[in-house]
Amino acid sequence: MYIQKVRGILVEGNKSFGQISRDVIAPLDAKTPLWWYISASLAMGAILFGGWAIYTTITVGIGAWGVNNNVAWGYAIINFVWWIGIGHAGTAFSIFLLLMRQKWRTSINRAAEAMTVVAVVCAGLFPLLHMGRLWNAFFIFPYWNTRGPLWDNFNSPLFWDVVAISTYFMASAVFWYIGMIPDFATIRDTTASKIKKKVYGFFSFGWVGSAKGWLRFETASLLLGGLAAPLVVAVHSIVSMDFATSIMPGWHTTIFPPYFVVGAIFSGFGMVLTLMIIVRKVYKFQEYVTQSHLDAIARILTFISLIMATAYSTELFMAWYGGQEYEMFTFMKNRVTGEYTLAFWTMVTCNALIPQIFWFKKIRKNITIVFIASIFINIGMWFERYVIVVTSLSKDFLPSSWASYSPTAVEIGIFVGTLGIFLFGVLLFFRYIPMIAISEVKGILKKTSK
Amino acid sequence: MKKYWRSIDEYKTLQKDLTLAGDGGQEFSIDGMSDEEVKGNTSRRDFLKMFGFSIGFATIATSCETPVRKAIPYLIQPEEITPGIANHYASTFYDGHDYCSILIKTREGRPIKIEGNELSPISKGATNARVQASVLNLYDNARLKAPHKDGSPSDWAHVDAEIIPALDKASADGKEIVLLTSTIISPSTKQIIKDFKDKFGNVTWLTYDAISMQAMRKANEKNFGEAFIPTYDLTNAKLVVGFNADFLGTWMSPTEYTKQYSAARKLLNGESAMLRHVQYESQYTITGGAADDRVPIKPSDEVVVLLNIYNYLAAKLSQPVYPVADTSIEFASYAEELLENQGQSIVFSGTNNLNIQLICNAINHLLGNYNQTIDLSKHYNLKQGDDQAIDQLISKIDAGNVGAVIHYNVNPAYDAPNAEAYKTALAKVELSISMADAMNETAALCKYVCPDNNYLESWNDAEPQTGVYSTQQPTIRNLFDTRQAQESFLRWMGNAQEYHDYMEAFWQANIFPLQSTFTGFIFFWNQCIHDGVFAVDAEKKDFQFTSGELKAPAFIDSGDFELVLYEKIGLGDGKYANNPWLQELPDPVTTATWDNYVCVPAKYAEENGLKLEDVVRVNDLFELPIVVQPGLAYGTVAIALGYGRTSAGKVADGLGQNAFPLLSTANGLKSLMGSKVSIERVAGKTYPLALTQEHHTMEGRDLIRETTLSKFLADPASGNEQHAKDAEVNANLYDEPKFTGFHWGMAINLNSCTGCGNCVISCQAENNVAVIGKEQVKNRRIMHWIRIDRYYSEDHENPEVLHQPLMCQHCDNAPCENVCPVAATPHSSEGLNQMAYNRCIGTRYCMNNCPYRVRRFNWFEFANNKKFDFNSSMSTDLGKLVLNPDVVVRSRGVVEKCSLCVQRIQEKKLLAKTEGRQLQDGEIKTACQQSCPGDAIVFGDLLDPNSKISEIQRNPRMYHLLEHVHTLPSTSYLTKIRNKKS
Amino acid sequence: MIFRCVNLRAGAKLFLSVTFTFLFLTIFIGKDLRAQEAKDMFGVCAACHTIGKGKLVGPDLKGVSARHEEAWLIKFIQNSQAMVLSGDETAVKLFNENNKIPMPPNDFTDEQVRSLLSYIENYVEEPAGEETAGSFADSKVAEHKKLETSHAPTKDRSRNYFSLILISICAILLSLSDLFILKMIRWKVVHIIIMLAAVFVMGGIVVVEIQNLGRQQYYSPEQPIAFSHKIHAGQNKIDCQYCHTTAEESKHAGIPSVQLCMNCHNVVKSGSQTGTTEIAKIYEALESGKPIEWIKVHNVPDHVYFNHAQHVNVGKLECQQCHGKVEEMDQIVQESTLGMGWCIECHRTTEVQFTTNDFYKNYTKLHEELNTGKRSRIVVEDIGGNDCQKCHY
Amino acid sequence: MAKTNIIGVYDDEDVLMKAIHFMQKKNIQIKDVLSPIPIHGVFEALKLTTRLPLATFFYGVLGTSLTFAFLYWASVVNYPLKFGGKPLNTLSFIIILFVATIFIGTFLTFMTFFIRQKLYPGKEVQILDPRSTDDKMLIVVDKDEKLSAAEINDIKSAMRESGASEVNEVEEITTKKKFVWKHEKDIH
Repeated sequence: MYIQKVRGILVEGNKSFGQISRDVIAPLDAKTPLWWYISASLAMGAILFGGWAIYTTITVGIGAWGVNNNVAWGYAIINFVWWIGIGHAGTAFSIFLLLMRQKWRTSINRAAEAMTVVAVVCAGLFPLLHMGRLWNAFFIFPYWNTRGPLWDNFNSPLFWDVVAISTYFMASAVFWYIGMIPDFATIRDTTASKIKKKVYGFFSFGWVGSAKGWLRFETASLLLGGLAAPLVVAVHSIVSMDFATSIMPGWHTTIFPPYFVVGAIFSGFGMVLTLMIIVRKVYKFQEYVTQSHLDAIARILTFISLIMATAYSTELFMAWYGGQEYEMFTFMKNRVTGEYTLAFWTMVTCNALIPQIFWFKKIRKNITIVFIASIFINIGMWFERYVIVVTSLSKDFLPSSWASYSPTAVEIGIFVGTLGIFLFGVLLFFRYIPMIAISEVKGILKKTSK
Repeated sequence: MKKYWRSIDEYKTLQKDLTLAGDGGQEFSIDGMSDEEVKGNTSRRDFLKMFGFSIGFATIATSCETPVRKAIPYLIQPEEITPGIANHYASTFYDGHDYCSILIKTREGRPIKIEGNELSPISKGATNARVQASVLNLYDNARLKAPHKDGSPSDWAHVDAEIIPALDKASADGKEIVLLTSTIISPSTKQIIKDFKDKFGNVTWLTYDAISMQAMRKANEKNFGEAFIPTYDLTNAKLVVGFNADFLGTWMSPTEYTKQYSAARKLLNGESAMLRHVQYESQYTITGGAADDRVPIKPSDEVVVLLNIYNYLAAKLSQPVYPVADTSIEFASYAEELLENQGQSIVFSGTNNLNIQLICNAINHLLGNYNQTIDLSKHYNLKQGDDQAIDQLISKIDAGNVGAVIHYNVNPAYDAPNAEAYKTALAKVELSISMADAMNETAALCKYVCPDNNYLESWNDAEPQTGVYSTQQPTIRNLFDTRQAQESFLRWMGNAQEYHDYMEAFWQANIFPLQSTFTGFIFFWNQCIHDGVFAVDAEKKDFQFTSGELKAPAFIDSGDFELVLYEKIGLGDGKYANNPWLQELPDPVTTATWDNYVCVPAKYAEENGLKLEDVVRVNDLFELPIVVQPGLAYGTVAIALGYGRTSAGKVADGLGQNAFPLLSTANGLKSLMGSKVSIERVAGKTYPLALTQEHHTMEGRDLIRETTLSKFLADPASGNEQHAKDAEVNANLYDEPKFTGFHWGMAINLNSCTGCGNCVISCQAENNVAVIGKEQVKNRRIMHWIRIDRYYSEDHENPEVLHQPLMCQHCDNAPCENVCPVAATPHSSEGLNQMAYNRCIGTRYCMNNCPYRVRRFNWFEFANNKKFDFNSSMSTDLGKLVLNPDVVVRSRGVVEKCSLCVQRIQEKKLLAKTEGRQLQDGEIKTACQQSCPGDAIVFGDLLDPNSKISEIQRNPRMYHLLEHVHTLPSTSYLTKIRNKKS
Repeated sequence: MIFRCVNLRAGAKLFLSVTFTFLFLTIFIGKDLRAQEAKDMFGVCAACHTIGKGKLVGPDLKGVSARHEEAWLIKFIQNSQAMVLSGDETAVKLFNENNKIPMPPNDFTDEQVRSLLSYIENYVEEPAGEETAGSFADSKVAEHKKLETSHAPTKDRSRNYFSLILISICAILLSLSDLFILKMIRWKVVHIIIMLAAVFVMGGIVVVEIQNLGRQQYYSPEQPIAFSHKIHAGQNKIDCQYCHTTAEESKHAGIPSVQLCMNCHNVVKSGSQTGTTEIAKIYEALESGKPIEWIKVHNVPDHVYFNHAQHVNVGKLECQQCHGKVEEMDQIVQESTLGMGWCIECHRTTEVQFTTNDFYKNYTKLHEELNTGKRSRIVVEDIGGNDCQKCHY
Repeated sequence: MAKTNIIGVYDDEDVLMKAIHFMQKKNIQIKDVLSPIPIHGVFEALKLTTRLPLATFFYGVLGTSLTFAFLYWASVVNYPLKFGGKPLNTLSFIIILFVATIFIGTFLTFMTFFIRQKLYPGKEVQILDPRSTDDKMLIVVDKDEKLSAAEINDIKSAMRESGASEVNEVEEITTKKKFVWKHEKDIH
């Protein structure tokens, strides 16, 4: 078997198998800390605000938003793409690194996958709420009906979206869950609490860790990983096709699929970095999420940021090289200069420039700076979607229909609400699910610990 | 519903046979609407919506399946009504301001749409926006529902019982009875007034126009000895020079002129010449936009330029010249052109100023245009108002010898420059009566309000031009307890005759003898009512021109702004301010809706750092926001009339400011031009304006392709070179779509489009388009299916204006169709881009992917929504009667757009099928096409090689908008050609 | 083993109690149903009789069981005219007292008449407050609601899922109880299969119901006049378009005006089924000037444009194709679903009058294909009959 | 009579591997190996194989063909609608085919995994040694009734020899009523 050379130490402190189990399960057994309650109520508050916004949207209509006849998509789609992008981290982590047999993924992939599932839920909310007639949303599924039957338009990128995102959600949730089964079994067998034994026993599906079971488990993981790898690429490519297959200047470009996929992984890794820094601090997981892990992510971010910078400049170059006045206008007079300058340059700074500081090892070692940079990446990626969605729509072909867009409290409310859902989801995850894949860490223990 | 509605009113003759019909004819349930919807209760649509939320419960509660709908047949069905089939009745629109011969489309007896009457020698099938929108006035809740006394409802018996003795008393006391009316062009009404005078003796009849053209009459009185307004014939002219006359928009008879003007400028059939038009004007109007050359002038410059032109011509033609100041404004080249076109040119001015009108007359005389392009023996009967009528009336009242004032179709308390004085005076009159059909500022002050019928409920006649008679017939029984003004006069005179009988008798006596085709009166009468018009040749009269002294008084520059007051295409003089369709019609030049504002010249705004929506104080009178208007002459500001109504109804009240007090009243003439105003920025204050377009130039894109006449003659495809280039490079991955049977297409001749906005209203009426209100217009969510894009050319000081009507282009490679996930907008087998509202889930992807931005989203529930109660055609029981039953009212959350009037296509196809024949070219007319006064829109079958539309497709001027996107639109445009000399 | 026995006994108890509960429920509902039936039957009577509200066409029925013997009543209600003709004294007296308006015979069984009589006997007037209180508008609304319920669409008998749902719920409950408490069946697969099947059945019902929601198949409201198409169109063979005059020219087939009814009913003053009572309503409408408010049976939603002329005149369809055998219906029933699938299916199979109507000459390509034999026929779909905007605009 | 297993408890995966080889050399039939982590050597040593990849391939093929059949039937045969000038049978299908294949492949693969491995929510199993999911590895050998005491002893000693920290006998409970395990300490 091909064995990856190990760069740094991935599990510190000379752990035994039992120690790992206890370390990881400890937060689940501990009393719920106060900060958890505070954060959870914060998240609940955000969800309530979002709930109000959703209620308003459904009762009043999309008119409660800031979108108009010309900029018909706004915050909802920006946030949708953003969340989907963040969601990509988990799958990218697990699957690409699994397929590439990168050992260092093991202590991070569980959290990343959890993030994926919650982020996809948040993302999925937006296209739904964004519909003018939410109550007819089921039209989008090609189900047998009494209208002829009347099917859907299989040419529509939105239909592809529905197929892709539901597949993605299903696949990543399953992948996540299968990975958790041995860990649930561990909890079941080690916990003293009867309730926990029952509950985790229920969710462990009767796993005992027999040889045949592990063989099938490994094979299934690899197969699902193999299937999901193209899916990760496909999902964000399809999301990008919402734009790329349309004819709006600034959207109508073939660079979008790779650009979006890379961007998604970029934002996802950024979010993983943000979360993991918090987690290792709060749960004292420094021995599992080591400096080497953060270093590896930071290096990858630097590399992806270069790809992003290339994509940005390619777009500009193609606008000029393509010789189309509409494209040129969108890029030069509406993004680089013009009404949306600020958003454009925020995007460039956060995504292309700031990650370049990771070239320096010293900075990579400084967790605070890495943390701040990761937050900038999240912001920058949000602005990237803002720039793409709004600028192209606001000034398109006919100057007569040019209009600007600014969000209303309702739109912002829904965004805040999804942030709340994300936070709440992650908190639940912290509380009830082993944050680190116990069996996988054990698996790499021999080869990587001191 | 029963409250308002009974049955169609019929021809009197039929009525006598079917006495039962009048009483017993019950309404047919408005089809397309369930009872509940009509009543405004939970509609079926709401039901479905609720059902969506509770699918699970719904199945359990199946007992609430579908509300019971009733079908109520006529008790006795009127012979001419077939439920489900529209009837058209010829009639007349005249409101004291505009005249138009029309056809009224009724469904199950309720008027739902106005079309032009093609038989009319004046309007020739054209209408304007106010005429189109007038059908909604019928169903306006602000209309008076009963006679009022002292502001509270009464009934006719009481009101009559008090008015008649009061009139008698005034007459007996030797006091004057003053009849203050708008210009009356109805011969029979004039007869009634004559009878009224005879009956009461001391009756003074004053005619009053809010916007006057008396100077023209006075000038002609001086020059020809008779006060009249001649008729102009643009079709015979080669050059028109207009001075502040918005003759394509609001001046005198715009429908007629637009028809003539565009006919003379079509350039479709290989003509080598076209009418040339030079416009000197202060405010930017659509007439200036259509002109080949437009020269911005201050109002004070007008007389100077005119006299200079006169002097130039007179010098060339060895006639006496008059002293005048020099001017830097270009005139010599145009004067030279006028010389070249003697007898084939027209010079006119819209300014109500005697000097100016005299100079115009003199120029036309010099050029020999009289009896060539200007018909002296055929007169316009519109605008007979006396500008001093109100002053006279006030002084009479103050003198104490006025016993009664009767207002008919006038509202001086709102639109007189000295309205305040009039209000005070009116309070002194013992008997004040208003015949307003809806409460207005004057009626609110009158002791009695005796509401007139809506014109769609009334009999009437009109003689808009010498020898052109026009009839008006009711198409619906009175909705409210109102009485036609003529009938009120008859009653007060003690005459029990119905006005219909009176009018018929009048026609028998006076008009029947004018013709010889019919021998029996009843046949003649029926024919007239059927056609709506009857014309006899005007008697040729020989007028001698007596020249007078021409002078251009020196202008005293006080440093203030010169003010231009103007009428908006939609609102006119403000009579219909309560009509939401008109309020939401964007001004063709500024694209503003729902407000008036101060237009300031671009240069001035630049100098003073003013920008859109900054509030300025005008003359310490009121505050208004500004609109920076390129092309407005420097030193001039412009304000629209018709706003600032205070008691017109829910829609109009409180919108904008009333600018009538700013009318200039020099020399006994009320003029829109020439007042002086000072404007002062109110620091820091802004006021939001709802513009439908915020970017004003084409950014160098070839959206509207234009060329000049000379280039066009050299190469018909000039300006349209890109069309061939694009055709060369455009490629298709798939085969081009093929159609069998029909392939509907539309073409718009940009040379004929003046941007008047008539199509917008027509479409709105035909397709039940919602009104969304100022706030939402400002949010750029307007619902109009057809919009008129307006672009300024690059010149900041005097840009050219270009208009482009834009509706769904029905692309064969439609980008919008591909992206709808639920298949709500596929392509039809007849080339239509279909929109199935009931399938739409509102992802708005199609809107994003439409390069033309013509798709509209229902951001809110616009029907039955209290927040949109100004959307009266959908939110009030009464207003709903105007809805077209063949077109569904769209609910919240669905996308809608132009359907190329598919209901009309289907209707005519069905007609052809039932008659077992092929469809004729031109048989189907879309609403916009039918109403277009410029005949700019052509619709037809692209598969038929002989159709008009196919012919246009082969025209080298034809291009598609955004051709390089290769959407293959079925709608095409024809290049704009300006007849430029240079 | 003992443990198992105890369990079995407890299980049997539970099983029995569950079964009894359902049985009891069924009986209770059944009883209620019978009362409902009687109430429905009285609906027929209510045209002429009241209970305690005075005489209408016929006498007030309050206390009728006290006035006459039950056997006599049964006979009279089943066929009063036979009794009058046979010279029954009471019957003749009653007949004469009530202006000699015959009471139509009723096809009731003895049992039904008895339950009807007990309904009349036990009839309690609805609280009066409901009608008197509130303004005019309220009473209007109430009236409307009453109308709605009394004319609520009757459903297809095949869509009577009550028992099916009951069985499904039972199955689920039983298998659940067995799964967790009784454990009589060893193989849990059986439980799962039973539960899945039950859920599937109920899901199917829900889907069918949802699809039919807003549709009114088998809708047959009682009309203000008991007009019988069977008599008019079936027995008297009056052409449909004699009354529905505009079917050939307009989108509406047209509901005849009272005037049109009078063409015949000037002469025909008494009918075979209802005598003069129903026909009298026409005269009443004419005199009062209030048109008859028929209940519309065949409704399509607002967003559907349907044109009779297109189908009757151009398409040459028989009325019965959509409306069913109207000539055999006493009370009109909506036979078709009037759903979109139903329309589409017909458009896919119905041939167009392609060669006989000159209008279709425009379809040159199709004519060519027809002539060359590439196509054997042209159906509506071929000329775009299934385009959205043929019906939705 | 319930079945009994002989269980050797090991602490380290390397020791475990050696033990397996050791016991296989002694011709002791290893019934199963339970471990908290997957140990690839075990699969090879026990000659375990799985046909899951084959199944997945089959599911993929099925997914592609079924999806295409549906798309073609729905948009060409059943209710043809024209969109944006594209032919009824368009290239757009590829994207749906791609994703739908993954969907069906993934879904059926993990369903197969669960079914083949007999995993389902709330499944109750007998746990031979609760530490086997934590830090111990078990070698399970069937204590066949036919086996003589000596043979059993051989097995046990082989386990001990190969480095087992404990050797236990666990009775298998046939009823699936409760998870009960019996602990029978070996006399050491």
